[in-house]
Amino acid sequence: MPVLKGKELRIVGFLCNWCSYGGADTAGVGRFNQPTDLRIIRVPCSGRIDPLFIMKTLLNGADGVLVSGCHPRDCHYAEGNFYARRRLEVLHRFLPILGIEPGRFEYTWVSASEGQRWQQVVTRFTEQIHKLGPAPKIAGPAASETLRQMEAAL
Amino acid sequence: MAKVQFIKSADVKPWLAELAKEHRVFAPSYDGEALLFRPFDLEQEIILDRAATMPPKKTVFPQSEKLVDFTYSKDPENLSRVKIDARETLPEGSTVVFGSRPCDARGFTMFDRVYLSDKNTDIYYQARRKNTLFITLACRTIENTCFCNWVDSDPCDPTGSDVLAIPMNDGYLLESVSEQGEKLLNSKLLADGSSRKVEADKICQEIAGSINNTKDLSQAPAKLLAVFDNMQFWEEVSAKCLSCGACTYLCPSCYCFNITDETNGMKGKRLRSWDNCMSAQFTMEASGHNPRPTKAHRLKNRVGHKFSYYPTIHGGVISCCGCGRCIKSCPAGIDIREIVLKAIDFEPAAVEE
Amino acid sequence: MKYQQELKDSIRKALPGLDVVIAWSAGYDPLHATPHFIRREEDIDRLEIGPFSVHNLATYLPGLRGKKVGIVVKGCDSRSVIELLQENLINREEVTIFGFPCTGVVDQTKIRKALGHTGKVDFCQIASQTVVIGLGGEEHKLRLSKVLADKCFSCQYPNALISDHFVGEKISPSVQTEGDDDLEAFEKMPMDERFAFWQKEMDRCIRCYACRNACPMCVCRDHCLAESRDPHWLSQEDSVRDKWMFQLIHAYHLAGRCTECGECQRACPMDIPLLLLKKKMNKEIKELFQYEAGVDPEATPPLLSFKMEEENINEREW
Amino acid sequence: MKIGVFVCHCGSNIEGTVDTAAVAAAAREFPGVAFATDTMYTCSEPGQEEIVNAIKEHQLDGVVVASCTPRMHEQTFRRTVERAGLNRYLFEMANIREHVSWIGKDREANTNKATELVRMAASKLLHNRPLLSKQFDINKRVLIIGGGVAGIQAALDCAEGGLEVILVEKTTTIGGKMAKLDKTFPTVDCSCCILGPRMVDVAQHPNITLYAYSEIEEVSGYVGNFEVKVKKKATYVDWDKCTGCGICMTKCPSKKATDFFNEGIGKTTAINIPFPQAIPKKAKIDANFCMKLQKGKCGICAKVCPSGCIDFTQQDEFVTEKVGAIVAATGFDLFDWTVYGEYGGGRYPDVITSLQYERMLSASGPTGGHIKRPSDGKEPKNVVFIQCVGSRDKSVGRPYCTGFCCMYTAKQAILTKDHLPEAQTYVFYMDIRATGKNYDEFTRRAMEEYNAKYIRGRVSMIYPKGDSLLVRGADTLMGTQVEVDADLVVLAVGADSSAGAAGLAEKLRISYDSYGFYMEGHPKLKPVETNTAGVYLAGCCQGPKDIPSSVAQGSAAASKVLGLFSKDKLASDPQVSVVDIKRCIGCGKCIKTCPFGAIKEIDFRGMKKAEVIETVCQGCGICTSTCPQGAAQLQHFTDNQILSEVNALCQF
Repeated sequence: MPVLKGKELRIVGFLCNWCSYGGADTAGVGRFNQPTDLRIIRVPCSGRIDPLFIMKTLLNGADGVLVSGCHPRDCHYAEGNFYARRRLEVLHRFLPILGIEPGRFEYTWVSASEGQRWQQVVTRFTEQIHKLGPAPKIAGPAASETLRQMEAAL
Repeated sequence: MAKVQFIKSADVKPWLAELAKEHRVFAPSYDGEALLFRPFDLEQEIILDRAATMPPKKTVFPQSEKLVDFTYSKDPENLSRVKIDARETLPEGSTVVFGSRPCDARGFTMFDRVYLSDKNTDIYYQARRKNTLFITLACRTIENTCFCNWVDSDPCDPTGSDVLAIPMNDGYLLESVSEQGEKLLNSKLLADGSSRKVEADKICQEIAGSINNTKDLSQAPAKLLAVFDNMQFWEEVSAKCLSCGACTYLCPSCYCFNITDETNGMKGKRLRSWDNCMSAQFTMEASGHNPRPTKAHRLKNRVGHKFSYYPTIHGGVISCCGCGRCIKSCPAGIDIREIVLKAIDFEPAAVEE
Repeated sequence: MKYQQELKDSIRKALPGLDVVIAWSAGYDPLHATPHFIRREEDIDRLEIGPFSVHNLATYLPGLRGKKVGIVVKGCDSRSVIELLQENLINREEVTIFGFPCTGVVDQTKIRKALGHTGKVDFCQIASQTVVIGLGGEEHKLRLSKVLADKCFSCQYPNALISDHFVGEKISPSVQTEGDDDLEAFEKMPMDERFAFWQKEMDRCIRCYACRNACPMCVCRDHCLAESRDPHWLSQEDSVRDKWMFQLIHAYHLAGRCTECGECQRACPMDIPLLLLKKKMNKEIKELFQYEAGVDPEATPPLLSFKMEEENINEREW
Repeated sequence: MKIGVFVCHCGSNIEGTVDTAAVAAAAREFPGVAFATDTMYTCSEPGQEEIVNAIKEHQLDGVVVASCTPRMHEQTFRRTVERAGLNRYLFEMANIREHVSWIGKDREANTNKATELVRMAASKLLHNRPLLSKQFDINKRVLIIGGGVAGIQAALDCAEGGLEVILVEKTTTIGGKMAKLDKTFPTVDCSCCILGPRMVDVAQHPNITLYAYSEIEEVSGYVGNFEVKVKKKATYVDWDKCTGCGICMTKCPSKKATDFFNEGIGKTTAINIPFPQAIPKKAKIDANFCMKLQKGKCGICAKVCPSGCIDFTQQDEFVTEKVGAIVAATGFDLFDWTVYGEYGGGRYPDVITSLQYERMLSASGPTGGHIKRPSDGKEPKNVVFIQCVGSRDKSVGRPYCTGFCCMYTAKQAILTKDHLPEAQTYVFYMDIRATGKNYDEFTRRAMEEYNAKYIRGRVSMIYPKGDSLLVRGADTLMGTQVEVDADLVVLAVGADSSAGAAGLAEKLRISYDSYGFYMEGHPKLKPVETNTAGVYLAGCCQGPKDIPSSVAQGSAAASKVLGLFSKDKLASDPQVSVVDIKRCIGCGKCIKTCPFGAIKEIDFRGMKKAEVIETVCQGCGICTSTCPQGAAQLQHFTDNQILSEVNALCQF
């Protein structure tokens, strides 16, 4: 789907139902203004967020992916965000090998009461993505001279 | 009478550049460590002294091709009434493949019997097949995995090709095989090669003479059927098989496919993509039942199909062109020759009285 | 190989109690070995171990559950066995492990690169540090160190980490720590070039899944996400996106489980440098969790566990 | 699927910044959408009727409502579609109020965003399946963990409600912290006099089984059907025979045992009944101090016991109880104040805790109700109280306010004056928090009628000075430094989570905060529920609170249990994980990571497979993101459902 007349970038959020989705609600109730780029996918728990969803979203051309869950120890399901934390951190560190700026993916913790914090997170992340600009899209094979050199080196 | 031309080694690239003005031209060049038939590029070195990692199969039978584009549209008066508009997407334009080997070109003749039969014609295959011309290079080196001589072919076999190029010390003798091939041989870069025909024929004879390990596979169809139910035989020969698709996807004569629809929103496409009988999904039925549940069943099918079932319905033609890629690229080193010979030599244990 | 006879004797003794012993024998030409399934006494004679024993035979174990299986392992292969034990995918009592001290295996791609092509190999002799290959009537000498697999240079486990029968003298691990040079070099490339690199590499993938099927830790086998419609992660389209995504699925599913045996890359008929992805994953796993797969059968892979306080993960402050 | 889309104006809440008609018009072009409209108030009676009618008129089999957050009205609309005959899970919401109209004013961008959210919801809905819950039987017995005042209240209320109650207490007597108090604020009632009868009720109630000196070893099962293994710790006294006569205590030669009940003010005998009103009133031998158990010599208690109940060979015993609900009422412990070096870190005998002071004030305590300095037994003249020790102090990791210290300090100041009319009391405080009924009046009385000198400020140091102490602090109201000569310093030590709270939480599969206090289901609306169905909270295990609040929570938890048990069968939530047995390879990764023990290994035709116990599964989906082959799928949040949302947003 095209992003709004070049004003927005495609930013996808995965939020746990109990904390961060509620935090985003709280931000709404508080009328905390936010950039409009973000589209939120609601999941029960950050533990449900398979890092592969994030990779898939990025390969599908998203410019940024934001994940947010309950603060560690506050998980509605006791342990979900502990697993998520490990898996998301691994993903975050893995992305650069693919040539994807690690800043295109961030994960954080926002509780249901932290409306203001949610506003800050969204604003900051959206700014970060706009600074990075549109993500490179998968096109045909590009055979630049550097690549050939790289190949020779490997 | 075939047209015979000669081209100097140095003129090959300029000639291909000429051809590229009219056709899509593919020639073998390196992509990473893999030698592949890639779109001709003057900048790229063309490698002709060794067999390509992969045959030029994609040029006629793409790894995946779009058969149909479809769009849904709604009746504004009644949104539940949805119309589907489907359009075939037939390939256009012509292609020239330079540097294919006799086995590569011959592989498509195995496709032809299936996709261009009197009863059924696959229009997508047909559209590419008739517009793809092969300038095939006879082989001067017989590799360890080569066995075209076992399957009624030879290193100078022109079957399936449009032009046969015989490598000489200073260039190539180009001999037209088809009418379309003849048309390719009109460049100013080419000189009449009739005078060197004798020399070329001698080269071919020399190559043929260097081969001495030909095996007689005439018993294969019957012998493979004889071991059809001997699962112990198949379990042993397939023990090291990993069930991957390297052998089939690199095979110039494997032609199986799968069809899937991919929809996004109100648009979609129907894809035909390579499939292979080594995969458990290949025969998986919707119920969950799989008539070929193990790799033994699946390898039996691959060998049986090529050396028994296909020849049985296609006048004895073995549906293997002997290129040896399945052997060379098998991650477990399975040698199809060994299996066929083992089946031919197999003597059922004497039934104890 | 020095200990070949000893190994054969050891297998001969154990064979009566086993359904099959998996080892290696000579392959289709002097440059290749092939997995060898020993069922009968006479099969033992064809066993050969040496620098061509590249295949990680542990890949076959989950498919042979329920049978008494003997397996010959290099040090690196033994880590896959440990990992499979850890995940309860094989039963220890069903597996008899034969270990030997491994001095390294070759990388066929390196040989091919050094010689141009290796289609017609007449003979191959390996004497101490030199490989002599006869190719179309010519003799080529290569230094063994030029053609050994990268993993062998930095090998920390040349002897099987787990075995029931070990032949020969245990040897000490490599002191070299190089081997990740390619990863380091790659990580020096600018982002856009890396992105372009993978697109180009993945473009030639033919989706044969040899990488997956050769991987001893790809235990989903016939139920891989790659070919499934429910869940429908990938289409069957020949697109870089789908092919690349598959490699990410593979790499992520191996996070904390991959022993870097390199079978994925070795098996790839298109020579796509797949191991690079796994090396990166392993590097991060090691840094984050001080964890190495395939060393301890009792360990839990780090992504299947957690700590309330993670030493190396900073709480994200924004 | 035929989807109906309803885009809500929410008055002007949404319509003000979103063109809802345009969203509905765009939705008509989405796959599967057969009907789309905008409505004024979708959640209103007529709004819901409109949905019901549209379902019938257009034979819709799925509904998307674009309005407020699903956390608000998902249940409402699920019931609406159910009324129209659809399964409640064939419904999705797009949150275009909290996530769109309320957070931005750009109408064009908002409308576009709202349209995309509807598109995502509709895409997901195409993959939704009807889900049905299962009914299962419940075991109408309740386990209450902890016999303090909250646990006692919960036990009595449940028992009165006709339930069988298992009450497990880890010490030898119920009563908890309240039993140790001398008086209670603000009425200055005798604590033991008001609690005692309740304790007796527990002992005598036919519906209550009490396991004292016992702990929870293991919990399995799920709401309605828990199985709990209780460890009855060895007391070396056969409680079936012990009459609580106390003769053993009088004869026991080992008189240096730690007196836990009296907070270490004085020592007690190795065989001991903590206090006269103990329930059960049974003796226990402290093995660490018993000469017979330590050295094999003595055994005097066995000789003097008239009922012959001493058994030096006794072992821990385990009993298993099946219950349908669990109430955790495990209370609190005092913060370890010795981290405060400025208060002597425990080196000065005359710096004591508030609870030690309570025991000193109590007539049944070790001093017989006389205030004596631990160092020399003298009556103190100047008594200094320091508040907020381990409360509201980030430097010791306790930023929270314990909440009841202000009150008991005032009470102790009053009682000090009652006991020692000559004494002068000083209270160092940060703020006075006296928000209960009659509370503020009470603190004022301490100041005004009992002449307690309240000094607003913290104490910076306590020094020994001669045989007394010098307390140096700040008076922030006066802006001066003050020094007070103190004969006795009483620290108002804050409440910490109970030792072992975390371990029990893990057994109960409930979560706890960084201080170890148990997490309630919702800070406002579910104060006694936890996020594990069938497990409730009462009292200080959830956070520090005073007696009336603890009692109220005990009753609240009991009413929750009674409410739960008022049904004969429970319905399971169908948003649980399901394992596709065909895809499962039996690797057990899901079993390993499930926080609820909700997945078990089964044998299917000789193959290992995983199976979800749907009544235990809480629907977090960790298994789904763990299973590499996608065999475990959390219903309503399957891979395909989430992927369809991803693809609706980005697939070029």
